[in-house]
Amino acid sequence: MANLLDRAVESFKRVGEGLKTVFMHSFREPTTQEYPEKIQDLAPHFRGRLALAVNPDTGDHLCISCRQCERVCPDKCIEITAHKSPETNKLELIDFKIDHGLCMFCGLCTEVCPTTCIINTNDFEMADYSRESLIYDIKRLTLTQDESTYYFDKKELPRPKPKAAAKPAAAAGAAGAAAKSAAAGGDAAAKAAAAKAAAAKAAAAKAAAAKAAAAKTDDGETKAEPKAESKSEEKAAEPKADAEAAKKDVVEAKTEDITAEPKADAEAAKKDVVEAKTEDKAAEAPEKDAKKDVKEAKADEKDPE
Amino acid sequence: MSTEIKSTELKTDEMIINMGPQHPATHGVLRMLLTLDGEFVKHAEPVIGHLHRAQEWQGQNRTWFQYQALIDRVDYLSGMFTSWAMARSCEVLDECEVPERAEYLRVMVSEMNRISSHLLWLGTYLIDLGAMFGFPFYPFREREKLLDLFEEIAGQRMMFNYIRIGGVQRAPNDAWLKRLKAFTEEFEDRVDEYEAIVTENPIFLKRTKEIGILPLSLAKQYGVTGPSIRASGTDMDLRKTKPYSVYPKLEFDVHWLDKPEGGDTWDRYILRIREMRESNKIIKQCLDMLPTEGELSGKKQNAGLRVKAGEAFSSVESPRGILGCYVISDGKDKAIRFRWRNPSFCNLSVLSELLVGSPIADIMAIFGSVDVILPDVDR
Amino acid sequence: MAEEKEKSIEKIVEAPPEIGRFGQFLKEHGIASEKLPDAAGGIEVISLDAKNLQSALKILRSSEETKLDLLITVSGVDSRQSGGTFDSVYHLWSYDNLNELVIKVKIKADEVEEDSLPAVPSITNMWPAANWHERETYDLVGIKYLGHPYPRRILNPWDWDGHPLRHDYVQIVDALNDKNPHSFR
Amino acid sequence: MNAAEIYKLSRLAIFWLSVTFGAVWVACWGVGVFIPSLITGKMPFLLQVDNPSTTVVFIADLLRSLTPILSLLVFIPINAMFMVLFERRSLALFTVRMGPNRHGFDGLAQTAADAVKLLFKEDITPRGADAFMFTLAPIIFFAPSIFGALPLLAAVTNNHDLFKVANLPTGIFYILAAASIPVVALVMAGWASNNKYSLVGGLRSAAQAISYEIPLVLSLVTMCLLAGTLDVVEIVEQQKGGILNWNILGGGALSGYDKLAPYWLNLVDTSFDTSAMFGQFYPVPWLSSIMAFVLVICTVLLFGLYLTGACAEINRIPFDLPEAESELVSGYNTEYSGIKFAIFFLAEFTNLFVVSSIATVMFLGGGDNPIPKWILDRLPLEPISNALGSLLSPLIKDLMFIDPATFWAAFWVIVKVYSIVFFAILVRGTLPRFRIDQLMDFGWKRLIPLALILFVVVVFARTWVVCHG
Repeated sequence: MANLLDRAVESFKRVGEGLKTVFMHSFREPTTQEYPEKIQDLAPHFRGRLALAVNPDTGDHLCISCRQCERVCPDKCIEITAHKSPETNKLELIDFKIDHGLCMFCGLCTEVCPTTCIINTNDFEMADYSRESLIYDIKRLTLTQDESTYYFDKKELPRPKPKAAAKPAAAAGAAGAAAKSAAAGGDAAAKAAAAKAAAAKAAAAKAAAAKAAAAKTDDGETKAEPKAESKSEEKAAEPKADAEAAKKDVVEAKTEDITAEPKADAEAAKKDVVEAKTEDKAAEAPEKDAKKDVKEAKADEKDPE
Repeated sequence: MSTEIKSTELKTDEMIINMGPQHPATHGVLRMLLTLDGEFVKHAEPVIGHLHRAQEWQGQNRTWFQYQALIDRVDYLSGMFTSWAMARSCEVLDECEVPERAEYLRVMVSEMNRISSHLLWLGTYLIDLGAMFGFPFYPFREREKLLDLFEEIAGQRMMFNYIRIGGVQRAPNDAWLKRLKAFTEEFEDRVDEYEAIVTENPIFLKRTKEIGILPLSLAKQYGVTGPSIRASGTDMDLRKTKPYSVYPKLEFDVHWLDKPEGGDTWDRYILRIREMRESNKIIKQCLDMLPTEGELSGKKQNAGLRVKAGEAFSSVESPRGILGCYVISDGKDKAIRFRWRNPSFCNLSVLSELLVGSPIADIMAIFGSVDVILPDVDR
Repeated sequence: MAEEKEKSIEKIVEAPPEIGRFGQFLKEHGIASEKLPDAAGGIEVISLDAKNLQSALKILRSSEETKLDLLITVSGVDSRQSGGTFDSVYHLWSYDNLNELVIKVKIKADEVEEDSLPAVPSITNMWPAANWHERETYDLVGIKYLGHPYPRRILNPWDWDGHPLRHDYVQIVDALNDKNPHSFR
Repeated sequence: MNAAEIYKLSRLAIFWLSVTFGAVWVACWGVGVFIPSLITGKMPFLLQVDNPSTTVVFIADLLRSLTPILSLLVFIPINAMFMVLFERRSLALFTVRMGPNRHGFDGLAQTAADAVKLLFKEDITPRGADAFMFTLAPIIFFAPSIFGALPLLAAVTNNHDLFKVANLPTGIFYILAAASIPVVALVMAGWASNNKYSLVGGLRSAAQAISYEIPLVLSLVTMCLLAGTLDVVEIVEQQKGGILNWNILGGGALSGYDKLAPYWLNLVDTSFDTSAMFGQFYPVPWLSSIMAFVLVICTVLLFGLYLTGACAEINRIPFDLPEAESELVSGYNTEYSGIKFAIFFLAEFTNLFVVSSIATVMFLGGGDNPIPKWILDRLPLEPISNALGSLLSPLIKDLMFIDPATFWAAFWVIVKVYSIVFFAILVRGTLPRFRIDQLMDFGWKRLIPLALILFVVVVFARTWVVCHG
């Protein structure tokens, strides 16, 4: 009986202690934040929406169409369209598509990018009404000069050297950057970019490829458009155009023959990477290592010395 | 205390009931096929696979560099440990030296991850027991702080991709270390608070004492590891028994209970609480001992990353037990075989034995105490 | 680098792996085993005949000397490309001491008949832990475990075709390719 | 310090309760006073009829008699809506969150929005369910909480004329009888849903309600014994005069002691005959004093017993087994959606309010002011109320409806009821759930014996103390 009483008293004490602890919590400040009003200042390395940066100093588009990101992406959500300029013999970026519906925000593409062009922004508000609208094209991906400056500073990235000659590939980026954003930076800048990108979506979807290929300057755009179109028509008319042709000429956004493409891309990319003087040896590595025997490698492991 | 009511005289029909996959307390998509005699379980069969994402298949079809980014998803509550297990296997294969600074950082973030995983377990376990609204928020509050820290150092809150083959991805800055230090200092008090509410609460004791008893021999047969078996009478903790990384340099205790006849759910609960305190101590030491300068990775992180041919099995002590990674490589850009030894998978299989004879209401108390994460089971 | 490799090959030719500690132990109990090149990290790896598996594991588990009572995993490996075999790999640890052992049961792919699976005796009667591991190996790699109490698929749906972790497995629906009209997207 | 959130919650409570009472007052005044006066021609400033016809008088009487039920019909949904919000906001306080604060002023319209959403949701009847029973169950669950609360109305409004609908001499039993009907509805809902989880939930609720009704009733019976009556209005009447007269403190067993304080503190100038005063309450001096304290302990325990039983009766944590979410998904209301679920939801909160009101009436002195009467007498309240009265009297002249007595009674009842509700929320925020067999164990092996022991002790102790003197 006494035992029972003791236990009852003990139980009451414990329950009382719990109730007290919970009650005293009501005098503490709430730890939650009211989200849309207060947006947390996210860490610089937060892996949010992917974007393409331009050179913060000159406004040149940083992408050199090396396709490193396209190859490293585990989800295959990046699709780059580029062609080799017949005059300069260099790759020119036509379109850059990222399917954010597929993207898992692992950030590998930003790690392999030799020119720190593709970066993770701090924007995480990407809700949209359809899957198609999650596929961002170059217009929506490219940041303005202000935003690029903001992210380069925030992430403490080394400023890229301005290119010796303004490449045509940069034009698309420049076009994006030309529309000045009034926002000073921070999330406001990121948001403004998103809004602007949405506005430009229709136009961009229609003409991005043609525009990028042709427009050396902004005013050359209209003039060059029909030319580019005819070019792509030509391309489509040649069913034979596969890996070999692609290596030399325009790499179109193909709807078929995907298997042949990567090889060509790899070749093209290799050259360009070397050109860009990066240390990444990913492209040549597979062929080299493939030759080695498994057994050899194992024996190598076993070597006691 | 527990009442062993067994209806033997009155024969009634058995009822077959499907608990899950859409059940609020199965922590995801576990389906349990229960045969009930009244309120008592006669036969229980966990049916898994609803969340199968072919993680091992992906290991064979992704390059090493790509797969590193994927494996946090194997066990999303302790992503650091899955990364670490893979990194260790590959480092063994590659005979790659990991810099000391990276090792300290690995231990630090992993212990943080252990705390955050246990905190989530604590919250959800109390929800399983019916404390739906008040208490579960407190562990989540602390976990949120840890996730903020993860977000800063790794880039994301759960899918870290931080521990890499050969080292770690990024060094923390001073502000981050300061925040972590502040966290470790207040964390002890917070755990005291949890204990004041829960540990000796009479209802909690009634719900958890003397149910779900897991005898040591049974646990060994089923390959149970982690806090679940330490509650049943072994001191098997890889951090002590097969020390790896810089654990030998750190001072900490492995808590276990000498109960060969079997630990109950309350024992498993208290062990996790103690483990959180120990992890907190480890983090404190790491903060003091962390070299300020030095390499972060012994291996270059780029898309051409590959490991030498051979095979290796390495394991780490994850919050749920031994998390192992068996890798077979032929030296090419992709692995021949990735095989995960997931603690949840092994711990879950013992459930069909633990549940037999217990009433419906105890199913969740027992299942929760084993601490199973379904993505870890189904991969 | 290349020279070193060649050197090590010579070494393998010169000195076939000696019998290891556990190999010796098994030999004393009349069970033949073959030591394989070490799994990295210096763990002993032995190869056993399928018929010897049960008896060897029984001894290794119960003997005071070895006490390998923790079955870490049972994994299946499709190593037809490198060795022409299907391997069933057993990682054994001990709860009480630091013993570690890897046992491989190799089934030659040539000897497996068309339309049937390589077969290995099940060890579920010794370790209930092996139950799910063996089911998973059957499901993903396609190794049949003779004497398993419930030989069904575990992770994939019951009506799944093929065994995904085999290297010749072709996924019927390309889930990732959104140009495929049958994709999951 | 979390002053902002606490302030917001109290602001919300005051605002919403004023709205609730405003609505109830308008409805009651309109139907019970204004329209009858208008049609019978007793309206001041308006047309005066000398002899209204019998039909008109009959209609006026009918309207008046409908007032109590109307007041409940208006009060219960609005109040339940607030209770949901109150619960959510309080839980948010305990869990260091903010709670719903998006909708309207501080989240005021949150539950209204939720209710509207529920009304527009599809009303699903599962295949194989007994459609008739399935529909009937929520109605049967909800109805008793309305008619069961009727006798309480008079008790909480200081026996106002309009609310004297059924001053049963056995009021408390009527309430208990009404309160035990919902169990039938739960079993019905569980069975009719054609769902195993629901069935288990329904059966659990039946077992639980039967077990916990006994300590609940025993504790109330003991209180009736202490009061010497079953009439709730009379029980409230007896407890008037400050906190020491309340049943929770032995029903006036300590009522002499409060007068000692001013005596010792020299607040009272006149000489004070202690022995005479104590003789009035404690016929046998020492034994009586001891018994008074025994009585106080017993009644406090009985209050706890009542709260426990009531918690189990209305399925609140830690006794919410019939709808244990982690075990039975949602128990008996798993299959319910739309308006039927809304009714279940409404009824649960109404039940909480009703049992808290019963506790207030039986233990906490109903609408009584907790401040002892002798202190109130010394405060200069008279001039204030007189001034207010003279200010308002032209308005209410013949339509006396808000007299201070009714208003303050209702005010204190609300304060007390919401304190109990707040405590229930605190418990909900802290405790885990019992297991069903432990629950039975606790009910039959602990609570019922305790209730019986307390019953006997109270019977014994009461003879030595003059309660409610």
